[in-house]
Amino acid sequence: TVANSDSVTADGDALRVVLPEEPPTLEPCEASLTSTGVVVRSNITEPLTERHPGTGELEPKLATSWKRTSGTEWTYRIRKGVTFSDGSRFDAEDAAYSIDRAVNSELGCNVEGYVFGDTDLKVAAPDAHTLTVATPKADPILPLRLSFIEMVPTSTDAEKKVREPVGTGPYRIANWEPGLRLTLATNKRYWGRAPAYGSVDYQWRTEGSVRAAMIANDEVDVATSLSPEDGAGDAAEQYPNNETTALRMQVTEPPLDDRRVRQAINYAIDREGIVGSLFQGKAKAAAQLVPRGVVGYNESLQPWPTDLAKARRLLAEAEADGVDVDRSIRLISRTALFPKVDETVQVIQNQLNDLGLDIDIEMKDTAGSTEFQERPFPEDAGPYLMLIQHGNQAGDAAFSMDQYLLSKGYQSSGGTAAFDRKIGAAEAKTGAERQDALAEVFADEPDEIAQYAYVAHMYGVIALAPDVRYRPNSATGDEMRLAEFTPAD
Amino acid sequence: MSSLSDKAADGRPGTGSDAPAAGAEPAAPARDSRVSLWRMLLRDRVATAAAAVLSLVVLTAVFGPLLVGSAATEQDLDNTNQPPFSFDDGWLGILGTDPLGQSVLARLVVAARTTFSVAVPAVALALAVGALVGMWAGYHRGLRETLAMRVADIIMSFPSLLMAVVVLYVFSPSVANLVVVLAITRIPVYLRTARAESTELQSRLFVDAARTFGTSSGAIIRRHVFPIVLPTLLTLATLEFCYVMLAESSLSFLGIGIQPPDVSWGLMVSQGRSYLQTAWWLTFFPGLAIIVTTVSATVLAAWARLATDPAQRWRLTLPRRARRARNAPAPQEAQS
Amino acid sequence: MTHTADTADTAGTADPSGEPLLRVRDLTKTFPVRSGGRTRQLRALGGISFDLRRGETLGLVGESGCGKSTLARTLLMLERPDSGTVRFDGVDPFTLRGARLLQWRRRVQMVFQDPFASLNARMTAGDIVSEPWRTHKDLFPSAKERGARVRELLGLVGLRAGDEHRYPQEFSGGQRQRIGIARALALDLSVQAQVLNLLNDLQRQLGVSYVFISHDLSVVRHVADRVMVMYLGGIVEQGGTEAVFGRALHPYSAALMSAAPSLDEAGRGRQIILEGELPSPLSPPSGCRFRTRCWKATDECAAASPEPAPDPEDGGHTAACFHPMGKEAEPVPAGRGAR
Amino acid sequence: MFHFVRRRMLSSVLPLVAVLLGVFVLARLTGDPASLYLPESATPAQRAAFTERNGFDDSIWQQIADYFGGVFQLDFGESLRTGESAATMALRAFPATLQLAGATMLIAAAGAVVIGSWAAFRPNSLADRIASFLSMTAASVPDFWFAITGVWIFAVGLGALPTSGVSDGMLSWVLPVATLAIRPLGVLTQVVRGAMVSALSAPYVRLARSKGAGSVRVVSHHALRNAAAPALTVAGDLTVSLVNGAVVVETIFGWPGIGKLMIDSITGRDFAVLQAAVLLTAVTIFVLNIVIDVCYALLDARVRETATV
Amino acid sequence: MTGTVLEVDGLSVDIRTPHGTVRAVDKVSFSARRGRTLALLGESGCGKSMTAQAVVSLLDPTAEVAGGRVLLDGTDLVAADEQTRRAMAGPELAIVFQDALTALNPVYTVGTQLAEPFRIHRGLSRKQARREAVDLMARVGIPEPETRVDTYPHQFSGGMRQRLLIAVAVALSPSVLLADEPTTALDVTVQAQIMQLLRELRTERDMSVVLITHDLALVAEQADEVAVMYAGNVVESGPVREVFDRPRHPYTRGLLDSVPVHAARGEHLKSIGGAPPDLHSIPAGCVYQDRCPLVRDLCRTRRPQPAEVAPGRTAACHFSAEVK
Ligand SMILES: Nc1ncnc2c1ncn2[C@@H]1O[C@H](COP(=O)(O)OP(=O)(O)OP(=O)(O)O)[C@@H](O)[C@H]1O
Ligand SMILES: Nc1ncnc2c1ncn2[C@@H]1O[C@H](COP(=O)(O)OP(=O)(O)OP(=O)(O)O)[C@@H](O)[C@H]1O
Ligand SMILES: [Mg+2]
Ligand SMILES: [Mg+2]
Repeated sequence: TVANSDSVTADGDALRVVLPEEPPTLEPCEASLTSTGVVVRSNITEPLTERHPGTGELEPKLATSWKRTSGTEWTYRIRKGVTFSDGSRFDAEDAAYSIDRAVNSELGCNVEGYVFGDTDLKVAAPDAHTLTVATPKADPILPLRLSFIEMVPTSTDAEKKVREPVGTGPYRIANWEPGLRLTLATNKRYWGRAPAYGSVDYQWRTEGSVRAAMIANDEVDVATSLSPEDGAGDAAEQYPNNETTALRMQVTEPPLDDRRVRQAINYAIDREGIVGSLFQGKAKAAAQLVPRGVVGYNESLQPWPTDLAKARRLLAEAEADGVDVDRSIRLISRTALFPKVDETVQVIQNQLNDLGLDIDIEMKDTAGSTEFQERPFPEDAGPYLMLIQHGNQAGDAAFSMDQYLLSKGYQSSGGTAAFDRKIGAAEAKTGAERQDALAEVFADEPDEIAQYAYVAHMYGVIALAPDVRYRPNSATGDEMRLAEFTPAD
Repeated sequence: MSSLSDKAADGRPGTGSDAPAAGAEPAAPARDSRVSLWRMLLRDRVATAAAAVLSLVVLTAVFGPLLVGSAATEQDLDNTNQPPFSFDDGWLGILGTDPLGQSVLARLVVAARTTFSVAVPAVALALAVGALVGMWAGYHRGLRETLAMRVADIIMSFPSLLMAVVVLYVFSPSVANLVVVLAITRIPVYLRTARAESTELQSRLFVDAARTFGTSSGAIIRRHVFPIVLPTLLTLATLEFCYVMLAESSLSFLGIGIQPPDVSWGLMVSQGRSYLQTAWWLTFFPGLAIIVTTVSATVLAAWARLATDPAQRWRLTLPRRARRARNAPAPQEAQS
Repeated sequence: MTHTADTADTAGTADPSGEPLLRVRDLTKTFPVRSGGRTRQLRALGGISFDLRRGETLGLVGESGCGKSTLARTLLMLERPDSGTVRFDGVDPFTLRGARLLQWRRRVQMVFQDPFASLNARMTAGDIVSEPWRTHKDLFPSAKERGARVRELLGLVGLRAGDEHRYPQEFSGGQRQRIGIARALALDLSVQAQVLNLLNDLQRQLGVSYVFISHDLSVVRHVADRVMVMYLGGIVEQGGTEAVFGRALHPYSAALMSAAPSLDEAGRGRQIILEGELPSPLSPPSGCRFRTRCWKATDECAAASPEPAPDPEDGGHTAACFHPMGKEAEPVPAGRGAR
Repeated sequence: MFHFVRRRMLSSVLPLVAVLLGVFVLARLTGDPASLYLPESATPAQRAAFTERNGFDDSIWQQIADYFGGVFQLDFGESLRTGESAATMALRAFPATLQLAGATMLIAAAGAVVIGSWAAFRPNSLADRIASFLSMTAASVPDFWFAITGVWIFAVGLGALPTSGVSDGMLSWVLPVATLAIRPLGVLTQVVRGAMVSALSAPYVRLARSKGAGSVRVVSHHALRNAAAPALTVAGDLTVSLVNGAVVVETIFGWPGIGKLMIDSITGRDFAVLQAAVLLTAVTIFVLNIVIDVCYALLDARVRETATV
Repeated sequence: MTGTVLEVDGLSVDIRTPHGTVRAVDKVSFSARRGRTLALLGESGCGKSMTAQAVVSLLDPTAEVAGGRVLLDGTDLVAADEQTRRAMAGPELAIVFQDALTALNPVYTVGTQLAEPFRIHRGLSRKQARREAVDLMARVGIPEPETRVDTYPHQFSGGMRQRLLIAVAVALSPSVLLADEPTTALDVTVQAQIMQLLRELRTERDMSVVLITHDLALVAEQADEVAVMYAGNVVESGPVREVFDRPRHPYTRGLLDSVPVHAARGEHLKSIGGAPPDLHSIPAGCVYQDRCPLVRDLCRTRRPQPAEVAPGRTAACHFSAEVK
């Protein structure tokens, strides 16, 4: 094997990672973009609190404690003795600035839309170690939302997004050769325990099989976002990854505006077949939008059974009532949305064609599919089914419901006022009540709305070199904490 | 002086008034130099094989889909990625199955039609436009030539992928749009070649000769320029045929190519790419189909180029035959 | 060595006295030649004037590169002259358009100098000969007729049946030349079988006029009624064939005539071998064009260019020279390559 | 020659403008980048701000004027995706592509000349047939298939080469260049062979033989230069497509070139970067075409005198 | 024969055509002597060029030598290996091709092409070879050779190009020079110049010149001996004067009669009726039988072989004595 001549790896103290794509930017307020977040979050910058991917509990990070101080206000105690990698001190001022910058500014940060919608926050730092955040309306999961905001120093540009941020994380950006590689070095001033690897070297390759080959050829230690076919062999590790695929139906357009048609579609899809053959069991047939581990996941829901006869009956009934079921329906998805998306789309098309619908596949690039995925939807698009993949990174179903189930949700094709109210009520609850209420929403959705045909809860594949220890978790795809990697002994 | 001057005098003294006119002379045995192309083809084993393969592929593209019926899109999720060369699933499984349990053979057959219905019109369209404009520009030269060449420059320096994305974005992917995109981006190749040859040809004396009978420039291009440029263009077209198939597969990769359940060879290669490690047959067979088809087409084009050029035709005689002829008794000795 | 026979057919009978079929006055043609970023003018024709009478054969001789082919090409409208007039039956062919142009094209044909290049190698002899009819579609509407006619034409020029299927490169140079002649005749409706022993046979019957360009002086002498001698883009001498061949007035003509090889020793006079090449048409000499190679040249020749002057004994025989050749054979200075 | 180059360059100005204009218009036909870059929640005000910040709200004429004004100062604006200067990004990516294209064409041309000439020397011989067959196959191999198979065989299987990347010096070049070169090599070999076959039967070759020239001399001194023109045309076309982006190879091997940049900027509706990249490649292609025309003229003195621009 | 440098003996050439192999040159024999000119005379298509190309082993790929010997100073070129042939091409044996005007390589300066024989055979440096090239150009009468040596073929007129080719051929003072219609495309003044040049070179270097032509007058003027070819056969050979004064083959007679020089303008020329036989159907017996005024039954069955009809003269005719 060719020795990798990279100087950083020479001391054996470096972790080499290959990603599917280069982060376009490392701007922390864009960290909800997968390719940015996977590098930035909790590595370069850190949030106030962090959700544990296993338990779902919030854990202290740059805040040591937090509590609800009024109906709409939360107060944080800010950790002492934290410095940014540039040497400046971190205090409540910085925290307030970071939140302001990400949520209340005109920067158009991704995290803003992803987590906060059009809500603006009132942020204040009464003293160096106290931070208060207030919402216009009561928000029981505000701390969860705030855990998406990465802390940056006040010296960070307020008008412009930055490419190379300064943070408090265990690593800092050492060298970024755009297009080639990104090297992180340890942040010597890090407040916590020093990570095991002295530096981290990121590269990126689009082809999964090349990433797998790099592991096989000992050119990297970690390869992410693989598919089982890529050939990583024993190095590959599968893990449930938080993502759920589903077919969203455009409930406003005939014939999809007829619930029986939507139910027929649900009955026609052979989820077990898809999961078993296509994903070789490395996925789970889905009955709801979020996987186990997310607050609001309903343990008792069963996926729709595959029942073609029933599906056809429903369709026939609809047709008898004058629904134009012969109208051709577009099946839209995005290329490379997840491994085997092409195959999945074909299987679905095939099964729906069997049902008697007329389905045309359209695979689009990101920009093209976004247009159909998010409001405002294009006019005159006709009826279409959108194969989406949703990953709830927050661990609370409210995030999913706001976007996907509310009748005016950004990614929802419609709903009812009654159902909206049900969601609203559930989201206002806390604790065990909250879990039950959200689970109830998922249980009712198929009967009341049936906007979605859920397909599967997905698995990710990561490959690790033999001398690297790491246990992937559901958040690995979005937030790969480098501090959790250790050399094998 | 010069009496049997072939140049001048032959027209004269060689045929006295006593020289019988054509009709009077006993009709010579047919020495038609246009030997039947068919016979010439059969004489060349490699070309014959290429023609046979190509006809087979074309027949497959035309009638194959009828034979395999809907097998190409019959999914069988219990039977995915079966390796080839097993008869467990009947003859359709001979080339294995894909990740959806569809017969690779059946898909190859159906894909042949799609592939041809994209590649053939795309190549033909680019060829037609490029050749016409190129010959026209080269024949007339001057401003028209400069204009055509600069337009070609423009198309060439345009990233063809951008063009593809735009057209397919604005008009949505369909075979027709695909054809248009692929055709436009490949026009300059033909245009430049046609122009170069036509520039040279327009100064030839036989073109002047045609002008003296008042032949219009269009007719001259058709009659004198086109037949000479055509073989070169056809050779180019076979190479381009392959290029177009591959380009179509990269469009598929971007999601703007052929849309399933339609399938083309390029799409098959592109889709099978992620299974190279686990199911090599998914890319191998369509790749092989592309290679075999283009190689056959190229061989045939190379052959046709020689066969249709009276000055080059002799090359089709194998060297071995020539050597034998050397040792054979001379014809006259045999007679006398 | 012959090359061009511009056969201008008048479809009438020979009429040596009347209005000339073709009247050419002061024809000039220059070619732009680009060299080293500079464009220079190459004067291929420098003021050519002559008449071609109906039924006449005009021989055109001269050194290689003197402009013979250019003159022919200009008459055929393959080149556009810079100045000067061409009148064919009183009409300027360059003004013709459409059907009238096509009609004119039918009447003037050219046999090309280069039998290798003037035939399209991808067409059979039959295709080549019948090509004109593809433009003039009215002539032979039926394919059968055309086939018969092609064989007839090829027979006329001495090729055999079956030859119409052969390609040019399978013919010898002389045979190719004949294919070219057959093609030139293809548009001539009235050519009948068994006529083409000599071009003047045709002429006698049909009143075809020829401009006959050749390096083969014996052939020119044999077929031409009148002869023009060209040198460096200009006509230096013209007159009746016998007059010019019998007693060349211009020193160049004299050199030309003497240089021709002859079969019988008796007919072989002193050969005047000219020294040097034709001067570059890009920078022709001042005054008389020939003076740089002329053994009779004087200062006068450099100062002014001589106008065509008639021979005192023969008005139709003119030469452009200040020092025309005398009646008796003149001694040629040694060192001029005489043998 | 100088004259010729100058006139040729002048005549390329207008087409270049046309290319720039075409990219501008075409890019905008692919839709509004706002939805891609703004969060789903973006208010109409935010959308307006985005549009204004990027100048998408000006009249189209104003936009075009600004665009061309910027082009003259090599200012294409900033990337929507990365926030960097578009010109910087394009200029950074371009050398990698040029190096790759250069190495590829060098190898393809050298290989094609050697193999093509050798095959042409004995047309129809067994060697010729094998060479022809291989070159035809090479011309039709899907490149990504070749690339990925190459990675697994040579990098993983034999361990002789790095899988990808640029960090292993010359070794890093082997697979990308091989992948890129295979089609040009196949195509060029066929062209060279064809041209050599005709050149070798030309009268001047017979003249050379009559002087006692041996086979090597006949091929290298006499036929090759005459056969160069058609090969040059095809090589030019092939180089153009390489300069225009070896997308597949750059993608697979992580080669940070302009092809990858272009495709990313197309899919990312990153107009500024796209425009900068296209201008850069277009200028290169125009220069390349001029160089090719100059090569024709250098190869053949006759062209110098008759070339029209 | 004394001074014989080139002896062609029973040389035959076959051509492959789409309709089978034809014999273009049939057992041709002739010999050329030092310091003398032999003319190969014959109608177009009779096989003159084929013969010449066979002698220098540079036939087209469609043609090949089917038998016979070409002895150059005792070496049989037909049997010799490539190495030997190449070594002789230039210093021993040189040829001026018929398609001379296109034979110069358009992409090289004439200087380069003229220098090539010196580079190949004498191993001269580029500079020295160029020197020689300039001298050669001067020798064949090209004005300003110093400047013109760096120009390209298309910048020369036809006559000059022809001279350049002769210069290439005589560069290494070969013992034998084959000149295949060297003046076909040229006017008589240039032809005269070139013929004079050839004569001078012949004397100067004691060459043997084989002049291929269809021009009787040129033969009469330039050659010492003549071999008349018809349909691939040598039908008559001997000293020019004798052959032309008293031909012993009816074909030679016919040729001489068809020269227009004595005919008055407009009068019909005598001509040989008919045309040469098609190579695909050469008759058994005499090749000239179809056009021969003396033809008898014997001629249709037996082919006459060249036989000595006088000292130094041969004719291939059964009835050569009857030729008037
Ligand atoms: N297209 C052209 N461009 C530039 N110069 C030309 C062109 N055509 C002819 N000439 C030049 O014009 C002059 C006359 O040429 P032309 O062909 O008429 O000669 P010619 O008398 O027919 O000669 P030949 O007897 O060799 O056929 C020559 O100097 C030639 O180089
Ligand atoms: N490729 C070919 N195919 C068929 N016949 C050919 C071919 N090449 C030459 N010939 C024939 O071979 C015979 C001899 O040709 P060759 O060139 O030796 O004639 P030549 O005596 O030199 O005539 P010319 O005076 O026209 O040059 C001719 O009849 C010709 O038609
Ligand atoms: Mg001429
Ligand atoms: Mg010959």
